[in-house]
Amino acid sequence: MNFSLTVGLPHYLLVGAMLFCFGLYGVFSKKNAIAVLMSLELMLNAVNINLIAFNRFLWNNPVEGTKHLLLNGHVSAIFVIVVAAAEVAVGLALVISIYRSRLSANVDELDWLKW
Amino acid sequence: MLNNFGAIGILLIFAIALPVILVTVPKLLAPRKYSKEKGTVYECGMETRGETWVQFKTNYFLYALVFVAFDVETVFLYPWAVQFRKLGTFAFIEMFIFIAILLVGFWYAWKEGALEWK
Amino acid sequence: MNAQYALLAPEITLAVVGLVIFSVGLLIPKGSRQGMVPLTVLGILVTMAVAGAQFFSNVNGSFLDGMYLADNYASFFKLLFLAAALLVVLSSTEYVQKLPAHRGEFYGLILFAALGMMVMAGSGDLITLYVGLELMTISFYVLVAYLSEDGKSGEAGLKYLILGAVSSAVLLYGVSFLYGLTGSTVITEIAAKLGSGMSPATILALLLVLAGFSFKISLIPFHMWAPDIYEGAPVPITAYLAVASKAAGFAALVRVMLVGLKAQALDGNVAVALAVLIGLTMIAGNLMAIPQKNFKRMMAYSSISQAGYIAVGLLAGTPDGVKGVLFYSMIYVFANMGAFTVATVVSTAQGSDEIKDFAGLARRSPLAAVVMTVSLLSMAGIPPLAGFVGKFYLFKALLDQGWVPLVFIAFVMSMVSVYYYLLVTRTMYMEEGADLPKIGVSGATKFTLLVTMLVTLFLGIYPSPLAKMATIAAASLFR
Amino acid sequence: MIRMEASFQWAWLIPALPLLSFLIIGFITKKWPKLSSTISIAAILTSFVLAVWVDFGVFASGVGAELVEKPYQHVVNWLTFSGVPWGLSAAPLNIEFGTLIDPLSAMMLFVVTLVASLVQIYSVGYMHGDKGYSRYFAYQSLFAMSMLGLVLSTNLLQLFIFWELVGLCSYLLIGFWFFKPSAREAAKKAFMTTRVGDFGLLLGILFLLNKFGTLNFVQLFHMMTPEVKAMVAVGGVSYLTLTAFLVFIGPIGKSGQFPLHVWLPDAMEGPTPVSALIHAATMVVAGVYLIARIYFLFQGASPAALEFVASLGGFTAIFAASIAIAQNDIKRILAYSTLSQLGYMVMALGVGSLTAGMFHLMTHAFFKALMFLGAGSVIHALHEKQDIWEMGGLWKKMRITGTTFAIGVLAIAGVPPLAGFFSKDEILSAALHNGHPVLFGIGLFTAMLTAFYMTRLFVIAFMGPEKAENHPHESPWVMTLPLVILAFFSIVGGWAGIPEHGFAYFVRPWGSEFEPEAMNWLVAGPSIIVGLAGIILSYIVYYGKASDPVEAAFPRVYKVLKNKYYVDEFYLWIIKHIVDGIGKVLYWFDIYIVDGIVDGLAWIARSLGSLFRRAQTGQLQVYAIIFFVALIVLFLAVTYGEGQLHALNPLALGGGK
Repeated sequence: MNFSLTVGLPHYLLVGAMLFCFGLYGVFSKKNAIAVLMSLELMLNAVNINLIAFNRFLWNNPVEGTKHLLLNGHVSAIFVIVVAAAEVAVGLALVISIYRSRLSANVDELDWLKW
Repeated sequence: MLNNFGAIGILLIFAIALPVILVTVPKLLAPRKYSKEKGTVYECGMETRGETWVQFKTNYFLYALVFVAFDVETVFLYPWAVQFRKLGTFAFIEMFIFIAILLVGFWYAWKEGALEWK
Repeated sequence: MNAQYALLAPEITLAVVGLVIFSVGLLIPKGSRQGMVPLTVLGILVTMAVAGAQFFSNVNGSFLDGMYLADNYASFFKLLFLAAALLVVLSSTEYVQKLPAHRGEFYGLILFAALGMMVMAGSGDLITLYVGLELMTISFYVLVAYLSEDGKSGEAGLKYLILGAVSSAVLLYGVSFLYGLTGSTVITEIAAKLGSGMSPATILALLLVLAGFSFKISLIPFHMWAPDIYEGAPVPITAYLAVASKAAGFAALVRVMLVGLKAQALDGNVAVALAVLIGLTMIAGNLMAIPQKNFKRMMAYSSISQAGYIAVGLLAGTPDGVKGVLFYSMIYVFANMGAFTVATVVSTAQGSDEIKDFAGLARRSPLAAVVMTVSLLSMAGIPPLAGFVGKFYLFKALLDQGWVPLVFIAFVMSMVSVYYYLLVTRTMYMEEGADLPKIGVSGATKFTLLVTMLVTLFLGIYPSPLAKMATIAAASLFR
Repeated sequence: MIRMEASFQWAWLIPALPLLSFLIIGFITKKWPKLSSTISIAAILTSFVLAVWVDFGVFASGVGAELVEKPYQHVVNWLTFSGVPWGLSAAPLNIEFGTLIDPLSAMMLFVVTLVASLVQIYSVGYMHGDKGYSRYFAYQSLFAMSMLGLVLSTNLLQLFIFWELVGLCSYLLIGFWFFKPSAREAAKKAFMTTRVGDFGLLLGILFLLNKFGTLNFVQLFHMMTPEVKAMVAVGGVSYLTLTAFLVFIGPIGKSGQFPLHVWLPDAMEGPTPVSALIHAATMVVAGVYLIARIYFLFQGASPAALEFVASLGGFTAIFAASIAIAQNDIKRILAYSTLSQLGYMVMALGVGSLTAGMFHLMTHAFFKALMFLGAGSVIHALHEKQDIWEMGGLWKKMRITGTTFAIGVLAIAGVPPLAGFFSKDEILSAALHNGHPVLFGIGLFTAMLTAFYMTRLFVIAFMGPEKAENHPHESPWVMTLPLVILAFFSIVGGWAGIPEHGFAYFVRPWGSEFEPEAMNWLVAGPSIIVGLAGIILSYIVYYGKASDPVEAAFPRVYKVLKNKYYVDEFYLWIIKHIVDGIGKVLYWFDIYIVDGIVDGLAWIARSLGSLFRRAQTGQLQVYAIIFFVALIVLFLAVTYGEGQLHALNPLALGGGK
């Protein structure tokens, strides 16, 4: 048997989708707020994988008149990374402040506000 | 296409099977004897008292936060540096503005005491 | 190249003002950070002047191959955000005195949130849009959690952060598919590439993007965050969230849907699905507002239902509909800010914002009571207040497109909304507030109250100026 | 062309002056009650003079008949919609604000300004010393402005705006004594119930707008071509019929037609002059006025529309009248009587006589305002007692109030030559002539009931045995003067219908021919007979509780009736056990069933809200799951719901291009 393992766009998309779903699962089920934030990172990185895979496999054209390649997807991914980092930084700060007042960082205990 | 998925499938099977085997085989083979000694947390050193979870000082987090934020911002410097020659002076000025904004942020963090160890 | 930077003048001005406010906050020693309000107000006014100049001189340009647009549509929304920010700052002068520290940051963050909204309104590119969106929401995360002593505020902040991040991840996931389908993130290019094609992948991308924005504008069932966060946040921030953040969501959503995905979004099943969401929002939003005891929570549900009314203009998808969206969003700023300024006044005096705290307000501060009544009745759409005209524009646009049953629902639910707005009015006018003292309001607050009320009344009686502006702005979107 | 009467272009001042007075009182003179009331009364009196001037232009100078064909309009643009013309209209949609003058609005101007002036003068005495004296007059001015604006409206949207404003004023004035919980509840109920009607009206307005592209009454009238009349909306129902029904929901709410009448009796919690002005003479007839304004719409609709209007009016008339019999609260009796009379007016419009309906509107405004103010005078004298059985013997102590009240009773009972006789006669003959014998019968019977309960009220309250604990005294002149003036109009008001070129000549549907009608004695005869029968019957029955003062007042009648005592016994039995019983049953039905349904709707809304709210658990992970599940459901519905979604969803009925 001959397994030629050529990895194509679908595989990357699949990985992206799986990462997204893992992240989603983490957000749904993790008790610790930090773990929830980590799961969020997974979701955002799934997006990055998608963007870069699309760029690499589908829209890898050169810029007109040059030999440079269009890197829209890559640049987008960089923006996503940066913004996500900023978001998580604020998230961690909030977790700390909540931990200080409640001595717990469990998201299921955040139910003072309801109905 | 099928072949490719076949390969992934085999990989997947192995990936799932291996940990399962590694966990179950010792369980079946190994003899089990429980004793009080074995139930303690550490096999050497002092016994812990109070909470097992150790709290870090929040300053660690603050450092980490400041670091993450600034570290990630520098990612923008790479594409700029690679294309620096082509972009010309205007991009140079723009990058200075960008760094100036970052510096204001840094100054802010400093002034607010994020870098002090209390 | 340099000349194009003039198009960014409002954004640049605001960014500089924001940074200056931050820096000034640092230079003044802690504890004596006064004088921030005049500075902030001045900065906003200058930015407003710049944005206004762009609007009235009909600046319609694009920047970096359509990645950033400065058209009348964007300028209209910029004016809206700045007006909202201005009213928030003015109305919160007394409230802020109660905050422990960090007053400089409070104003700085308000400005940066406004900057994010302006970027959202102006962006012609989905990634730029995302950056603007995050600039706005990250500022809001901090603002919502600003009352560090109050556990509810922190909880609201973290909830908002996690849910907001999930929604932006969903939005981005959709954006990544749009990029995959078209090879571009520029809205006009996406429209050109997609044509009128409709594949499952397009639908998926469209719905992901729609869901992401629906979260921001709190369409049911993507609204779950709103009541909790509104209740937990400081009152002025709740107002800012309800008014400006929502308007920004609409600014971006309308552009993406009507420019980028028009062929897909308003066709067949998607349009019906959107209509169902809007109908659900109007029905459930209004019904859930009825049993609320907390004013901010009631206003949260009220603002959910208001989002339903505004989204009607999006569903219509015509210039008339967009005009309705613009017009209504603007008058909603004034109506809602009026109501929330009164709530801020009461909250400062009472230290709580249950509806029963409003008892006897008519005696304790007649001006506040009148402003609250006018604002609530305007939101309920009682003529001759501005809300009626706005609803009239919106529903007419929808009726134009033949969505008769939805118009019907909108009407019935408008009537229902009168019920819970009236409960507040009744509490203010017809219940004795035991022997609570009179409430004094400061000059800035009084100014805010008067401005919101007069604008609501004026635009109800003579809506032409704003209607004309909205028409111009709507036309620029469809050019 | 019409000669421009100089007065017409100043008509906008008529509502503007009360508005000015409202603003002045609200912002400046609030602290000085006397000054406030003076300003308010001065403003409304000036409006009254202006209205008379306008009326002079309309009725006395010969242009009146031309105005029926070509009403005078004076407009400014308000909302401008750019772009393509709308519906059938040839021009882009513009909505204007302005004044429309034709005999119909001129008549209303006179009635509203007159009654409002008198009520405000009366209020100086009635509200004397009240804590909210200035506030009261501010509201009164605001109301006068809104009502006059409504009357002068040139288009439906303008009318709707003032329609809402009068509703708001009514809310404020019902809840004027907000320290009474019942007043608060009544105010809210009134506002909410009428809103149900308003929603139908607004929907009707949008329907009209959608098809015709204009809301101007005159333009709409000219668009009523046969083709338009033949347009079909849904399931064979013509578009106009559907619209007419929707619009009619507005008057059902505002003019207290069954089943949205429940707010009016409760509205009596407000000060009595308010009841007289708003809940008897002016605001509640706004619905009737609206129907008259867009009468062409009902004429263009299928006959079923007018049939429905007439039947509902007739039903309300007899329904409310039978309830009135069993009431003991003086204001409630008058409230139910108002409902009944409103039903009468609506019925008149429904049977095809705009003239009769508006005529009755006018006369009713005079005598019902008179009776309400009279009741107010009595309540004032007895220190807030409202139960008629606790009154009695007032006739002697309150001569002016008593006499004027008696005139009111005779007028509403239809005794010639008082006002009510002429207008009621006109309605009844219209019903008979236009082929509604059943409604004619109902009308006749209602007329008897009306005479009956009104006499009952009068006999018990004014002629019953004197109560020792009461020390009634005649009210001051500011309160009796309006009574006398209204009594005068209650007598002569009906004579407007007599001359050849009288009421019917001016107030008739646009574009219709004037057909002079002689007095129809075939109708008038029975009408007088039932009226008198009702009075006499009631007198016999309730006179039993009277002592000598009554005998002294009416010795001859008393003697005649005494001789037929067995008849009295028999009637007494019938009345006690049947009529009164029916009245009580209907009242029960009204309070518990009709009211219950209205309250039940509110309850359903409330509990649905509470139910939905349970989803809000406060758990952010639950929120995230709901968010995502909703997204998946949406996706599945959109992708796999091809075809089905459209079929499933009624929203797509007319929809989505």
